[in-house]
Amino acid sequence: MTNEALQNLIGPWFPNPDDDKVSDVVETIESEEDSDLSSNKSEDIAKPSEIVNPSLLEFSEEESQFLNILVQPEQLHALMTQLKSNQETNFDYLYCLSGVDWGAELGIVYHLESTTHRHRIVVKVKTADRENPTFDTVSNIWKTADFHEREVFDFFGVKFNNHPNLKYLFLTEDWEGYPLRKDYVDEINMVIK
Amino acid sequence: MSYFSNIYNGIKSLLTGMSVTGKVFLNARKGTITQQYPENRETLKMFDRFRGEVVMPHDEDNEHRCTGCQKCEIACPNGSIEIIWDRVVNPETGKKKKEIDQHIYHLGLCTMCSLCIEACPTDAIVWAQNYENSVYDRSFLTKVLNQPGSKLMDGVED
Amino acid sequence: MNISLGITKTIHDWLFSVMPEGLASITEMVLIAAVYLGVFAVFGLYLVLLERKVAAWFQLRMGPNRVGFKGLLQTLADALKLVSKELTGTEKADKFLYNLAPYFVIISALMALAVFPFTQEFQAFDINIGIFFLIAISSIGVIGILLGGWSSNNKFALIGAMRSGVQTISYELSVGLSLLTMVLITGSLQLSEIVEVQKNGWLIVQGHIPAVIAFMIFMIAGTAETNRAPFDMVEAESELGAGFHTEYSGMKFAYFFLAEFINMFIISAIATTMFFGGWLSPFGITESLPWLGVFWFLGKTLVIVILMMWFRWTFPRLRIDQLLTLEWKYLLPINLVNIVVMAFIVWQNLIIQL
Amino acid sequence: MDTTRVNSNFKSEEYFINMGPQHPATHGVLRLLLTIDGEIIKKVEPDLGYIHRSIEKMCERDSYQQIVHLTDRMDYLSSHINNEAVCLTVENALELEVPERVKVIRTIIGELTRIASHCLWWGVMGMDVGALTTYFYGFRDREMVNDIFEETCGARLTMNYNIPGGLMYDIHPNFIQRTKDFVAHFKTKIPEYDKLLTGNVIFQKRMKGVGILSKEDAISFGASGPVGRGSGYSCDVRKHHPYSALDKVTFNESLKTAGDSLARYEVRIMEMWESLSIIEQLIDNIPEGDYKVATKAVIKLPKGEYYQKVEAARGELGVYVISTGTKNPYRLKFRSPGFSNISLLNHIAVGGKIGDLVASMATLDIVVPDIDR
Repeated sequence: MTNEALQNLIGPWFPNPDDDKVSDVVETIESEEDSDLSSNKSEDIAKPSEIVNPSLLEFSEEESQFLNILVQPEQLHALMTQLKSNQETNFDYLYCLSGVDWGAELGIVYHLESTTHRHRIVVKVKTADRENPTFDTVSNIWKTADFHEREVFDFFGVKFNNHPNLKYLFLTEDWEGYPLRKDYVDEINMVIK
Repeated sequence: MSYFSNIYNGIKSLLTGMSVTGKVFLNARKGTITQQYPENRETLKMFDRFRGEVVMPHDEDNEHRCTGCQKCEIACPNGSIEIIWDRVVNPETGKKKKEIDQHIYHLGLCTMCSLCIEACPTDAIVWAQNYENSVYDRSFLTKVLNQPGSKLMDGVED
Repeated sequence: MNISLGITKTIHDWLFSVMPEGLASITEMVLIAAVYLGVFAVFGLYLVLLERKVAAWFQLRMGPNRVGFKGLLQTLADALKLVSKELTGTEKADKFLYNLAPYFVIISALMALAVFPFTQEFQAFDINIGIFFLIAISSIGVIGILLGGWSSNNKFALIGAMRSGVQTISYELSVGLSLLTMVLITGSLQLSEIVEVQKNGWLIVQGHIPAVIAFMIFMIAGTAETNRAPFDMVEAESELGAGFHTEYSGMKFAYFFLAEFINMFIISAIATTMFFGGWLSPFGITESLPWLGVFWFLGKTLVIVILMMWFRWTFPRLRIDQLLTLEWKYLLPINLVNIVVMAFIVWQNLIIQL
Repeated sequence: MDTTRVNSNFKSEEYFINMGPQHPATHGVLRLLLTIDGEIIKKVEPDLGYIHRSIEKMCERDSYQQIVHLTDRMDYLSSHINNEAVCLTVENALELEVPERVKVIRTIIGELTRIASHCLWWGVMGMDVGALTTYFYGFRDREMVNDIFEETCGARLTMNYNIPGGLMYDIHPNFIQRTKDFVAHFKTKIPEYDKLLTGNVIFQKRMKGVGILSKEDAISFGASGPVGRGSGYSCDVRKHHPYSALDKVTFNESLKTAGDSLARYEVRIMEMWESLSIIEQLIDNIPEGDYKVATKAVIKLPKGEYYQKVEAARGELGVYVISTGTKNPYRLKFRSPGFSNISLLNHIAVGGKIGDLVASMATLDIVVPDIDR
């Protein structure tokens, strides 16, 4: 599936309540099952509203070879569940899960691929809360996320709700700080050129 | 019946395996791949491109080709090269010119990535095929590559 | 005592002339034991060297070749090193049992050596239940392994020891039954008599098909008895680190190690005696030189030792449940059938006699 | 495995075992916390990080040329392929077209690396199931590949031969002949491997039906490489997203559907054949040309995000670069195959014996520096 088609398909799953066309988020998610309708519907929605994003998801293809979806932390789990379970998207292979420190924000980047359709997509989620960043786990959707999320927890201090076994994987129990964050300082072990 | 065919096939596969090792056993004298180091030191020859350690070749007049441009120092990922340099006035032309005092190479930090040698514009440093790099003290691994009293070769510019 | 060498005769007479009879015979036994101990300790060390060399030849290597001529002193040097090493152990080990275990293993291994007839006249202890004695003694060793594994207070050692117990109890049956098959031909448990019987052809020839099957079963079970690969569940380097002797070091470890090799020698020696005519030369070619019997005996034994080494360096290890499957589903039923077949052969006198 | 038959008068108790960090079967410093009931594994919890060097953090301060040499130290058995991954990322970002010659050489060397890696794996695999001799036979053949590498690249393990824009040097004049010799030699050796280990009844019994991973689980766990393909999951990056000269060669993706340890083992053996065939197709057709294109001394990637995946010896290696337009990456993430593969160890080992754990772990082909980047 092309990036455009994906965008048209996924966009309407999370309609923007500010966008007056659709009001009830929950209802649309539930009524999402027949996706033939939705692709037609999304074209109608996407075109006229240039200023207000019709979807809660932000799509972009700039500076990346894949379609990027920026999702709010609240919608993350619902979106991921949909992406995996929907027959047309069927993103069943999470091949990379990276934590990123964007400076002001901490975020996670999910690289997804469908083993049946062979299309790829990138989902990003960000939070400005650097003290106690928390996202929902996706380890119940893709089992590989279990270890990858623990790795992110080690190095970025991002916590995951409902994670089955969230404890340090690489670091020792008494480690202080989050080494891969940009503001991490270790004067003894870090050689800065 | 599969009980007996299992036994038969099992024993057959075991004997096949034993024939492989048995063949090696019988050819043990000439099949050996062990290298007898250090007895074979004289005959042991490294390949030309082998990355043993970084050296700076000097010619018979004790001249090297290092202009002190520090490109190798920048290229090195581990900080294993340090160059101490100075600007010296050339008595003939009266121009100030960069000249190295010491080209320090920390073999202990080197990861043999060859980036410094690729970066060198004047081919002043090359790989030596020396493979016996172990020493009794870490400090011996810090080497000064330019020989004492050596000069820059004439006509080498970066 | 059955050693009628000139020098032993002299010592024997001299001992009985200088002290009372009881003391003299005890002194004589102690002397013989000391000689056996010394000879077989060194012999065991050379078996270790042989194993390392043979392993190397199987593996495209050269093996130890630095200490002494062609590495001949290598294992002596190793033994010296082990003697000089500190004995370490776990804090919470059961000290008494922990220290006792290696002696159990090594003593049971050395005891078994007493009954072997190296030649017609060179046998320390010609007991009339020789085979029975060997089977009995060889299973005492496992107690040492169990003690060592249990008392070291190490879980890896414990798993190893428990595996050893399971393994030895199971394979003891096959060793016994396969030897029993051969005893049907000889009609005697006495080792010297068993060899005498084979003057009409080695038992593996006399008993033909059932004897070959018995020999194969004996080799498999015997390898398992000595805890050698492919049955080295007890040590299982890639699974348990070092198994039951994880916590042993220095000389105590050396006892375990030496015992393993002496056990291997014993299994090979039993096979030689029971199947390949012991000290008898093939076709009686050196019958006029009885002392060459030692050469034949050791030669045949070493061939079987090398066969066991060949097994070890070729096969992967079995899993513990497969080990038991092999014994109870394959070896034991075959063995029982084999005994019946052998009994039938002996009854109908179908034995091949040269 | 059936615990219900245990007499209720005896209580069985689960206990913990620390397998590693120093253990012969963990191939380095991997610690497994096992919960065991007798011999039966109840739970495996890997404890990682004993040799974590934070390569991703180091990459944030290094230039792109320097990053390449750090990847040698991740999965050191497929260092060429790791190098290639970073180089391809940089070249794609710069939209740099490398000469055909470079592509072909990279592919040949990548496949040689894969063979060398599988040789070592085969040796260690045998050792893990108790056949110690395989180790030396595997190494004998791997040494030949290492000699080829040493002659051309100057190093045997951490080669750093690929650089952004091409190769560090041209191939050595002997390279082609030596590679042909090796291919001829190795073709006689794989049947020997099969005779010694694959066909062996003990080995078959140890591997068959052990450590079963279904296709769905393989995808869900992000299994890649031979681990995924052993479960019938077609995940060969070389097929689905061909890079370098891999679109010019024909080869079969090695697939097995059983999903047990034996399938993973057989996939690797099949892969060695396929790699040989790829090398044979390319070795006579190395086009003439430059061995590199000139790049700037300071490479600056345009602002953006780049992802490149390659098929390393252990599976899919991904390089995810976020660049802000400076000479260093803002964030660089390596998606290493070993990390995903180790996460499924618990899944495939539970219910088996200790011996099964070791055997199935060997078929995952774990390289600890790959997991602890």
